[in-house]
Amino acid sequence: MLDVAWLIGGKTGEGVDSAGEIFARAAARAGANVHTFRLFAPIIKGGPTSYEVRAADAPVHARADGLDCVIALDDETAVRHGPALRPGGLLLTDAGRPAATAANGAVVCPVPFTALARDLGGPIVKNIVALGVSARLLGLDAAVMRETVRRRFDDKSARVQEQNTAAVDAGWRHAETHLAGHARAAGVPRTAAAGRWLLSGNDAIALGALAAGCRLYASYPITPASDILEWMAAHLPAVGGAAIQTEDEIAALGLVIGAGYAGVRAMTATSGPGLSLMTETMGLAGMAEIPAVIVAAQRPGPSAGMPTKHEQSDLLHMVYASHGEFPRIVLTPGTLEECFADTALAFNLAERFQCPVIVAADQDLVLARSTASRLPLDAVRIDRGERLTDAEAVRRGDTYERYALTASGVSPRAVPGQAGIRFLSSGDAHDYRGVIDVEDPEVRRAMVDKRLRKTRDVWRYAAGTAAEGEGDVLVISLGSPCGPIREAAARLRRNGRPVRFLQIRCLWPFPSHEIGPEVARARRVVVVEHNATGQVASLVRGHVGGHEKVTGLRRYDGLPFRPADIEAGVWPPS
Amino acid sequence: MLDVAWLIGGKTGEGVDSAGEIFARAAARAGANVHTFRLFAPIIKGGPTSYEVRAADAPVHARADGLDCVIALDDETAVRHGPALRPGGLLLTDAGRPAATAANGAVVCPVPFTALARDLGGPIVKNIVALGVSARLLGLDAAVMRETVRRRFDDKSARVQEQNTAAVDAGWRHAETHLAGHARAAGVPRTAAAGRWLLSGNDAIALGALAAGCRLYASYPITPASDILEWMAAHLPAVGGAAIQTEDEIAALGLVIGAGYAGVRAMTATSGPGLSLMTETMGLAGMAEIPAVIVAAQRPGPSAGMPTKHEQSDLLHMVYASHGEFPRIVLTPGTLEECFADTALAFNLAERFQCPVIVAADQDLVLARSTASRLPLDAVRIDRGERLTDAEAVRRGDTYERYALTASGVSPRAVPGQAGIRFLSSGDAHDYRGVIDVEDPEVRRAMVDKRLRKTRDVWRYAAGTAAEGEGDVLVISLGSPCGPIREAAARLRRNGRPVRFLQIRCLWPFPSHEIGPEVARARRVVVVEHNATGQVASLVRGHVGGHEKVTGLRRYDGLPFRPADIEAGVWPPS
Amino acid sequence: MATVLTHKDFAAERATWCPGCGDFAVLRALQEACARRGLAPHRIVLVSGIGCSGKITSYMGTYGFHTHHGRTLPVATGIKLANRDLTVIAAAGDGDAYGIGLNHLIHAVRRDVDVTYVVMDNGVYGNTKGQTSPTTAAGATTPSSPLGAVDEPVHPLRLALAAGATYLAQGSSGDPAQLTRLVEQGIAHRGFALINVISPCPTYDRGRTYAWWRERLTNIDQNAGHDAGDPRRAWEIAASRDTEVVGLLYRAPRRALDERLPGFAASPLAGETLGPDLDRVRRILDEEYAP
Amino acid sequence: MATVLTHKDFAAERATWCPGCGDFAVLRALQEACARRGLAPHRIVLVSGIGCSGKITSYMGTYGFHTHHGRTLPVATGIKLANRDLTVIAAAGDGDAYGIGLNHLIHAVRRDVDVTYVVMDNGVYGNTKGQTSPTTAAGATTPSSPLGAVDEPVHPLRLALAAGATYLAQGSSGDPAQLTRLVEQGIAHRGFALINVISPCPTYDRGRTYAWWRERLTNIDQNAGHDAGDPRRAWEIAASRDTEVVGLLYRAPRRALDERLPGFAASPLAGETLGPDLDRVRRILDEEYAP
Ligand SMILES: Cc1ncc(C[n+]2csc(CCOP(=O)(O)OP(=O)(O)O)c2C)c(N)n1
Ligand SMILES: Cc1ncc(C[n+]2csc(CCOP(=O)(O)OP(=O)(O)O)c2C)c(N)n1
Ligand code: SF4
Ligand code: SF4
Ligand SMILES: [Mg+2]
Ligand SMILES: [Mg+2]
Repeated sequence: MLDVAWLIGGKTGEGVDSAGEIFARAAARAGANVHTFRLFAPIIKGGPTSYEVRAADAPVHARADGLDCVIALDDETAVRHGPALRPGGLLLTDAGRPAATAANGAVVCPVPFTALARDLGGPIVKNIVALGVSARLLGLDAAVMRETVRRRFDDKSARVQEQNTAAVDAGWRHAETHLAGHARAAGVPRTAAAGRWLLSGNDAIALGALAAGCRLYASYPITPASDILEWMAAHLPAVGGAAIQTEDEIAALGLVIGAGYAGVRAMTATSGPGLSLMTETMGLAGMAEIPAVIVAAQRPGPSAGMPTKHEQSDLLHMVYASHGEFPRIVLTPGTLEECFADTALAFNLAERFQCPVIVAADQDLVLARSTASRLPLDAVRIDRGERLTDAEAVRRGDTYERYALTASGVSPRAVPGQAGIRFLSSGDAHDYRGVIDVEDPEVRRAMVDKRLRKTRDVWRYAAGTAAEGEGDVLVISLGSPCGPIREAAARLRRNGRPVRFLQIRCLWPFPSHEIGPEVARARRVVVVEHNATGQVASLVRGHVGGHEKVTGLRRYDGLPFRPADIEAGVWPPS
Repeated sequence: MLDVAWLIGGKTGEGVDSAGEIFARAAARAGANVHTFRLFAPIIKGGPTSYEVRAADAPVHARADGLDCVIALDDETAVRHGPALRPGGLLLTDAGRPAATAANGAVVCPVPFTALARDLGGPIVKNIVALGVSARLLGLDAAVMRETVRRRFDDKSARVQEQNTAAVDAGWRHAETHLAGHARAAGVPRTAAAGRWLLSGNDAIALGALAAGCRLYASYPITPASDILEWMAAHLPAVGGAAIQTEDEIAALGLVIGAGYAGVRAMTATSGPGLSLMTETMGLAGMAEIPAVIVAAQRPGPSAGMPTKHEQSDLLHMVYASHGEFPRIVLTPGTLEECFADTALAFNLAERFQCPVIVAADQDLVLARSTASRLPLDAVRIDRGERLTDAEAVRRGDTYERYALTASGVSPRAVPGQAGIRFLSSGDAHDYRGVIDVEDPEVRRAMVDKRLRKTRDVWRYAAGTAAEGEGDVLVISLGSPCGPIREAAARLRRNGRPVRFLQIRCLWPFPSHEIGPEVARARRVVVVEHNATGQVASLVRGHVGGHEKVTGLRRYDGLPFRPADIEAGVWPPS
Repeated sequence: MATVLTHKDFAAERATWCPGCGDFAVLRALQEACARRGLAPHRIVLVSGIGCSGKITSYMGTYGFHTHHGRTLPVATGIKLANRDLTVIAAAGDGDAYGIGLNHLIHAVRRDVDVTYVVMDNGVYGNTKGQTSPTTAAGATTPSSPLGAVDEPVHPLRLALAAGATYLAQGSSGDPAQLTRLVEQGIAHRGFALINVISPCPTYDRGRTYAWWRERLTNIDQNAGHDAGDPRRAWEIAASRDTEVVGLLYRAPRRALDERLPGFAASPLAGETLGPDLDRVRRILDEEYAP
Repeated sequence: MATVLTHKDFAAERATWCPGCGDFAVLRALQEACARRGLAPHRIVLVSGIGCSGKITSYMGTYGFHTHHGRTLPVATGIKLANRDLTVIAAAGDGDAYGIGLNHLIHAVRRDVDVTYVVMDNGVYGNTKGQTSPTTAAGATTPSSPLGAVDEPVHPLRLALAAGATYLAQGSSGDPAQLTRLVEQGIAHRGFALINVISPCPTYDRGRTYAWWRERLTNIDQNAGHDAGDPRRAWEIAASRDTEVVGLLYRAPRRALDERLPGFAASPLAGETLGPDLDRVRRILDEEYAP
């Protein structure tokens, strides 16, 4: 069984990211399942950076617990990541630098990356030389690596392409002659990679929006959500739409609401600081009952926090922020496929329930690139909710009530441009027709109830949770931790420690009807989340109780859980 | 025992407010305890408006359950408020208008308000005529009323003053000759009003800030908090300070944070929409550990909602809004005196714990004017928390760590201008010295823990709750409902229905240590709050459990509870 | 609407502004202008903010969106991009437009989005009972400046010129006929049109009455010499300390945002029936994501 | 600090900007200017926003407040009012200052608060990896405008003039000596001083290099004819499409906010030892509240 973890590290500007990406692509093309993890500093150039690639024949959705091969383009990388090497793992340092020492049985091999690169016309290709070496040592087909490198430089001159493929070969030959003894037996299987993609959560989110008919996108740059803006700016024009970079996040959500009011599917994406800025505007969508889709890719807070790191500490903000009370939906995808599906679903829910829908993601989920079978763009079902047809509009005329009291709370929606009717949408309290300054207490109460009633029905359209495995220890989580949790749970089960895993797919409305019975049946409940205060745990307690048995496993140091963290945390070795 | 409820209503512009205020002042001067309630539309002129004054010899902190006398300057008032009259109550309509009919045993008396006013030179004084009539019918000393009216027009010409006092006499005489039969026996006691004030919650909040040494105030106008801006603009210059009206609420809180960073006590006040806009900026105070006091006077939401009405639906926003996790304190005054004391306390807590402190008020609490003994401005204790003296600063020099890890989490604070040291405060994650871009996971975890640790100690400085009465039915509430609850509880006890009332004085950190045992002991728990989703109840459940017995009594139609609502809701007549 | 439209075709609820409020004239001018342009009410969206001014959407017989305070323009921009066939008008107060919402104005002008922006400038925060606004005169006393406003007012015309306005006018509630013309031209302008309207608040600003303004306003529309195409002259007029003008100050041709966006659909996006028709992008995707 | 100060007295951490980043020169100019003004480091507060530019507070050896994105000016205003004796300098990026934070700039100019505002204008969102900024040239391609930026850039100098700036200059990282002078004068100016600094980002804007700018910038400080006291001339220069200038564009004397506030304490509020000394107000209170 193949499952190798490879890391290349150096300074930003040394080609670490491109090498990592090429390695991931090559492994994927060779048929491996891939999961990547980047560690980068909020410093544009010269900051420490590393790119970790895990390749396995079984699907992988988490960082590995240890590394098998570390390419250290600088000393800091050796110091920082060497200790993570598994026994027998390889630490490849740039020959000539002070020799590094390897911890727990790893092997240090100095390799003349820079020297070899120089011979090829420039130290700049040392990262590619490293790829050649890595391919040989990890049993990755040379041709695949060479081809992947060539494609990477498709748009460059033939000289550049040759220089780089030559670098691959040089590295390969060096490994062949000097390091063959360290080569891994198990190579990457050569199964067909056809129909499979390598992409990030941000890519999947953007694709979900496109497939769902999103035609307007408005946002303000912010890590880690900027990719989505850049994706939309590149691709929406192809379908006649547009991406607008606004002056701030308030304007971005304002645009989305304007478009939603006028009947067009629109979206914005941001991270904590932008999400906080949108707080007041989100309430307008709530009160005026306008569909709006907001992608929130979390990072460590508060304030600017740690822009390039990972956390899940904006969850209660998503659930409770903004003054007053209105329905909202918070979806919590935990995989690439769910990023795609939930984003598409968000548009259906936003229009059906005429409210803001937040797709709650996190840094690791949106930035990690993994292999997945081609996302089913055509399979996306579009449901635009209850709308007033043009014919009905003409028939109803002045009798049309935009905010009619209905059993479901949802009032059939019309959009400007429809003849025969007119109405006012307002952030002020209003009556069934949209008339404001109605002081009647009865009307106020009825309208509050109407709005809050709407999302009761959400479970007919969205999953609340997904459970797997049997056991009286219940692990509850959401978002990117689901990957490492599944891996850890599988191991625990293999070791005779049965755990049941309940993934929350929709955090709000809170799926008490599904979580309640699960908590009741469990002996011990461990809520796994990337924050310090136990935000998900507090929702579990508040809605279904179980105070005595609900415990938490929390990580809030900026890094995602590894499977081993979960294994040890969920079932501490007694 | 005296306890009368009087109401005057008409259109904005007809002098309803000034008449109401004069009546309240007169009653207070005569020695009565007074509580007022205004009902006004978000329409500047011509909208319906009414001013309710309850006068009693015992202290009163709520609207009365019914009215004893209604002055209807227009028909709508008769229709709207007539039904609230108690048996034997008086509905005084302007003679000549279509006769109103009175419900449940009230008496309708047409009085020529306008005609009498005309004789005195203008219909504009009809509201004053009504005061004369009212004084006679409710047994309010004529001289006191005349004097109160005269003082009201102190700054006007002698003619105007005479015209108005004459209007009082005309009204009085009319009542004397035509309505003596309806006059109330029990008059207002003539106890000395010395040392007593008549003021609003907004006044008390402003006074609390002034007494606590607030010298800078920054805000953006918004109902119902604008009074505080206007008060500060009028009075801060007298103590060398300033009130700045900013371009928006983001800037207002930014100014407050800048001032706090530089060592000056500063405050902002707003309502829901402004509070939502401040969400991101509040996180800066949390991360950079800057004291900031925010008064949040709630009104019905979401969005613009009902600017002139009452609600308590921003509580969970105050507790959870803003991305990331940082300590904050939410104080919840329920009386005039508490508005004063808690605002003053907020400055101490903000400086001691170096975090944002929200004083959570509500429309009824800040706008209702009541009698109280003169607020103890001199009694306010000022505690500026742990600060680095100038001498220490020079001694510590470069060894000073602005964000030093301490057992309490609180790091002694310095301010710019102190010689010998320098430091950076930042919204970015930082280490003990304030250095940013520190990627070490250990430092991140330590700093998160340090910040969150700070407010554990809050109970040494602030009360969590206040309990009164014994009984196995526990009523939990906060803010303005405390007035009607106390009155209802007293009645229930008199009727052999023992209830215990637990007032939450600090909503966050949540006083689980005090509420837990109370809930555990209770047979039934009724959480009384002005919102639809039971925000306080959800915090109770989440923190101390009791899901099976925690119920809620909620009003969210824009109007404050009356004691009878509570009585019936807490202990439904079986 | 075979028949000719009149302002009555754009009537809705009775306005609750105070007697004498300048906003009545603004409402009437909007209604007249829309009628003269022959725009069917259902093809128009009026977006307003929060304030006395913001209530105008309740009184205008078109589609209306009464947004939150200061955010009319982002919402109006979203509406226009969603449906290019709609006429989108935004109306705001001076606090709305030049206080809390000023940043959106500068950027909307830059974007030159095809929205007509009518600002009801009464120099006070009327709806919150008369506090200082960004256009309150320095020294004026208001409830929030009892000792006199300490700041110089903002100058909407100067700011709009500096931001690159392509249609810039100032009108007055005191001259409904001219105001109607200015709004009509603004709607006709393909791009962003700012019309600042001096709209007195008799309730909270006793000083600057219609009469007071009449004496101070110079009508440049009647000045044959004025060339609305000359930016330098426009600035001189706007910058002048001693003359306050009404009329069309400046107009320049430029392509509106929806015309400049690359590949933007010619027909309204709102008209599309959605369905996964992605052939236009699938090729790109396979290239991007196939390892 | 008996000895004469040098820029070294204002040194702190080593800057982590990319090699060739224009911000190095801005930092050095701030340090030099403070040294020349003989300001003790502990009497200075530098307030920055979020961005590559925002990191300047880490490298400047004074008190520093690294605030959130776009909000440098409200915070700086609070600091200045809290302690009139401090020298308050704010530093921001073009996105910070002219994108998300532009409204605060216009109103800070109006208020004329005594803060020196240094904007590091590199025409990109550097810290988020090169997206379009408010000062990116129309048509330029960036990660967020792969098909070319569709909007005209904002013109900081024009906007500041329109807002009533009392000190307005543009400098360039390519001319550290002049930049230092402009900052020094800005600090000396009692009121709000805006200094827009053309500070190239070699990493994300390969087009507008130092050399590119050198060819295009006209230095008005060397133009003996230029009168920085003439507002009309200042506008002509700022409005001109074909010349981009560096130097002191405009300066006008006015009383700063802290000098205009009625009854404002002459000594720093931060110096007061608080205690309930309310005799100055108690009389008023009894009058107001005694029924
Ligand atoms: C975020 C926010 N802050 C404050 C308010 C309160 N508010 C309502 S209207 C208004 C200003 C009104 O002034 P203006 O925009 O000039 O409109 P006018 O009433 O004068 O027509 C304010 C501050 C609000 N609704 N939202
Ligand atoms: C509210 C908010 N939105 C977005 C961001 C992400 N962000 C960080 S820096 C930056 C802009 C940087 O551009 P600029 O201000 O020009 O500074 P530069 O990096 O170019 O010096 C942005 C958008 C943020 N920190 N906060
Ligand atoms: S308060 Fe002023 S602006 Fe508001 S409606 Fe009355 S007159 Fe008009
Ligand atoms: S990215 Fe540009 S602005 Fe940022 S540090 Fe590098 S060169 Fe300077
Ligand atoms: Mg106004
Ligand atoms: Mg920049």
